[in-house]
Amino acid sequence: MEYITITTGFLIILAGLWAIMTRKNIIRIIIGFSLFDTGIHIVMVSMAYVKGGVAPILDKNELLTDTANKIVDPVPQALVLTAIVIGLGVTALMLAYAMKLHSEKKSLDIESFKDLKW
Amino acid sequence: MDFKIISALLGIIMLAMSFIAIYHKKMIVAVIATGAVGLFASIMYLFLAAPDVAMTEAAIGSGLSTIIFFYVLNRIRSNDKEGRESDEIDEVIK
Amino acid sequence: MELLGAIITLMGSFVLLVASIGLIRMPDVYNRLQVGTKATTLGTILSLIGLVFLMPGWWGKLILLIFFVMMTNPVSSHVLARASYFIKIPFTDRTVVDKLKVSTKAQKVEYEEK
Amino acid sequence: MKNFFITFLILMIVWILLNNTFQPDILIVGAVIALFLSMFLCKRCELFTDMNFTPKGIIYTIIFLGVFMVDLIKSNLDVTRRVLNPALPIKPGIVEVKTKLKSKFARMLLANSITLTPGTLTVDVKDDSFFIHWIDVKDEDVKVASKEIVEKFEKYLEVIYG
Amino acid sequence: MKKLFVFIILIALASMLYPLLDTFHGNDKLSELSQFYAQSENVSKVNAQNLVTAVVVTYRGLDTLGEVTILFLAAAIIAFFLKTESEKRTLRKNSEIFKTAAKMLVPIITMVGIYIFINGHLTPGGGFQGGAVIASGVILMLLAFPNMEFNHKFFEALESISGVVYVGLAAFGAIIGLGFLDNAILPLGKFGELFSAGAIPVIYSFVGLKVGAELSNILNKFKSVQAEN
Amino acid sequence: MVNTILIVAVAIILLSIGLTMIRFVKGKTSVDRVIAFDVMSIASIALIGILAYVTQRIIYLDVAIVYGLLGFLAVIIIAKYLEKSL
Repeated sequence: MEYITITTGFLIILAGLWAIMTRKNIIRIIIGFSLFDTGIHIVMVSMAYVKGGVAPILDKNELLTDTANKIVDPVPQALVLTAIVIGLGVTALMLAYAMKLHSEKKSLDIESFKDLKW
Repeated sequence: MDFKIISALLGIIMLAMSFIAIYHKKMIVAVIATGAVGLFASIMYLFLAAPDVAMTEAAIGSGLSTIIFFYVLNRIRSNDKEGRESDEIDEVIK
Repeated sequence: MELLGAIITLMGSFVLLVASIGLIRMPDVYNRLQVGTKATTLGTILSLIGLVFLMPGWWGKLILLIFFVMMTNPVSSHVLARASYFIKIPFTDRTVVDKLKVSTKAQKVEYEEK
Repeated sequence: MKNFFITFLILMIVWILLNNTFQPDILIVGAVIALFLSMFLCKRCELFTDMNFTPKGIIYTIIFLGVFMVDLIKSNLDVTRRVLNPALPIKPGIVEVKTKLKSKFARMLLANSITLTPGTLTVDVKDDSFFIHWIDVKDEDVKVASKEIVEKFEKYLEVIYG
Repeated sequence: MKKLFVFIILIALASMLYPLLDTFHGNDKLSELSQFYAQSENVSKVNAQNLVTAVVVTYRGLDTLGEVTILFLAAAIIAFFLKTESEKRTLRKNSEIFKTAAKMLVPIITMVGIYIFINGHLTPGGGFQGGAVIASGVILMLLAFPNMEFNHKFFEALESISGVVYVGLAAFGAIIGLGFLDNAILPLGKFGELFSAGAIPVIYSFVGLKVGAELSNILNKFKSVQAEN
Repeated sequence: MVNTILIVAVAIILLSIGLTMIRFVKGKTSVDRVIAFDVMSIASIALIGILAYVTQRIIYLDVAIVYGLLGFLAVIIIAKYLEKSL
């Protein structure tokens, strides 16, 4: 099963990159970034999956003995947990910039912002 | 119970949703599709035995980020109102 | 007992299937909203009640979940129906009467002042 | 005071159902949080002012729930019948109905019940009239429609919420 | 032409990613680090049922501290960037049903959020999820009553106090000689009960309050810059 | 026996999510797509419940509670965006 999810994650990463590189609208680029984020999270969580493992929450007695052979890896899950929240912060920041850019030039097209282009 | 087929179907649905999110003409549909990708990603996390991550994705990926997107879209819509008041209804219905 | 719960869950999933078929077949937004709300609410409730029969120890959270679904689902569909009437989504041709259009009381749109 | 108490009670029930135990330490923590929340969020809310806490009210609440569940199942049979019929027998329209209820909470319950019962969906609410999208309009008259749609719930809600 | 170029880049990236997929054979056992965390003596040292929480709050507590800082910075930059313009707005009146439902649901949503972060060491969830749920309750209130004034002072004070208490609890462990962000500064309690795992529930509650206040601030900022429409 | 029935139930729920996707793609108006999104998110609650039974973990139900409480928030904000009163 982890192969399937990992493949899905990679394809979503590629879709997000494609959106970032070819779309012209800034909001669409941010959506692409959001998809990219989701794909990376899926890949990381699938890498943590152990065959036949259960969630690392020891609320049953039979999980307390020989824990290490029964659970999935908790460390990447913890990292993804913080990554999702940071992703929200970054998305909010980018959207605030997009709003400001639009009120400057009345346009969301990435081609119309050439001030720093060399 | 093996989750292979279910996760494959979920993956197909997610890819279709991300395709809609990238290529659909109307921005609001694209944002809804992004929210749906988060929704199904959260179910996929449950199959991968990660309930913590699933809960975070459900609350943040498909809840709060959609809300922020819509606030920004609303502000942008009210910003460039001039000259296109008449076709707004068509825009919604299309 | 367990078999009963499983069958109730199966019934719930059939109701959800009816919801999606109705979503495809119905001709306009309001009818789709009707089918969507009713069928999904009952489908989810039936599935969760079946789980109560399967796992009697979980009743607390399941009952709470049923309560939330019953509370939030009609409200969201009401808000959506009101919005789609306001932006004049067209009715299907088979509509026979529209009292909201002729009622002068409802025609006046009220605004909230800041 | 009554509002405060009922809010506290509802929050406590939610807490107990979430935790699924009756251990004293969990109950104490829940009571502290519920007290704090209901003090903070319910300073001047008037949701439950009209609620009757008499035995009659409680009995009627149970009857109301029963009637509601039966109607929910009936509505789904109705929906199934309509959806799976190849001819799609619908005759939709928006009708107006009147209600006598004054309490806001009761009106919300009434609107939710209408949304979940056979073939009806609340579209708008203005003062004492509800505008309802009916999937199979039987009569356009206000009185007949009120009798058909509203009355079966209203007579219970009227007792519970004065 | 340009799209072809992008396509070639993507093909190159995909061929770089492919070996990762190719050499991935699925895990049969945990990595060494996680095996160390899952040993029974280490589990009883932290005494938290939820191993993810144990990793987030104690073993990798510094990550969490940095993450809370990033979120704070994002909120501060957004608040600095989006100047509040107090324009007059006329909105369509909300439906009465929705207002009543919001009044009823907001306390329950807040209660669920508090449940999620207080039980972070027993059930899935914790500070971030609980904070997000509380922020959703606040945004529901703002949607239902657009004229309600959002109490900036309260949320900012809540955020600052929670942040200070969080860092203070972390430093207290270092002062009494156990280590920065050690959870043994409070009694560890019995495994699997609400009052267990030492300082983890306390720390996670403050993280939850802080995240909730910050996300509410961000959302309110986005709401308050909506111009007349 | 019970497990077989539940597998059938999961298959039917997935089928209904797939059929809802058709409405999402065909659309016609934005409101149709929002309704499809709503139906999908509520069908997922049932899916998570069955999954919690199959894996025998009560903790998964917490995720379903978060779904049930926050799923309608997205719908409401979209509705308010459409009627231009956000």
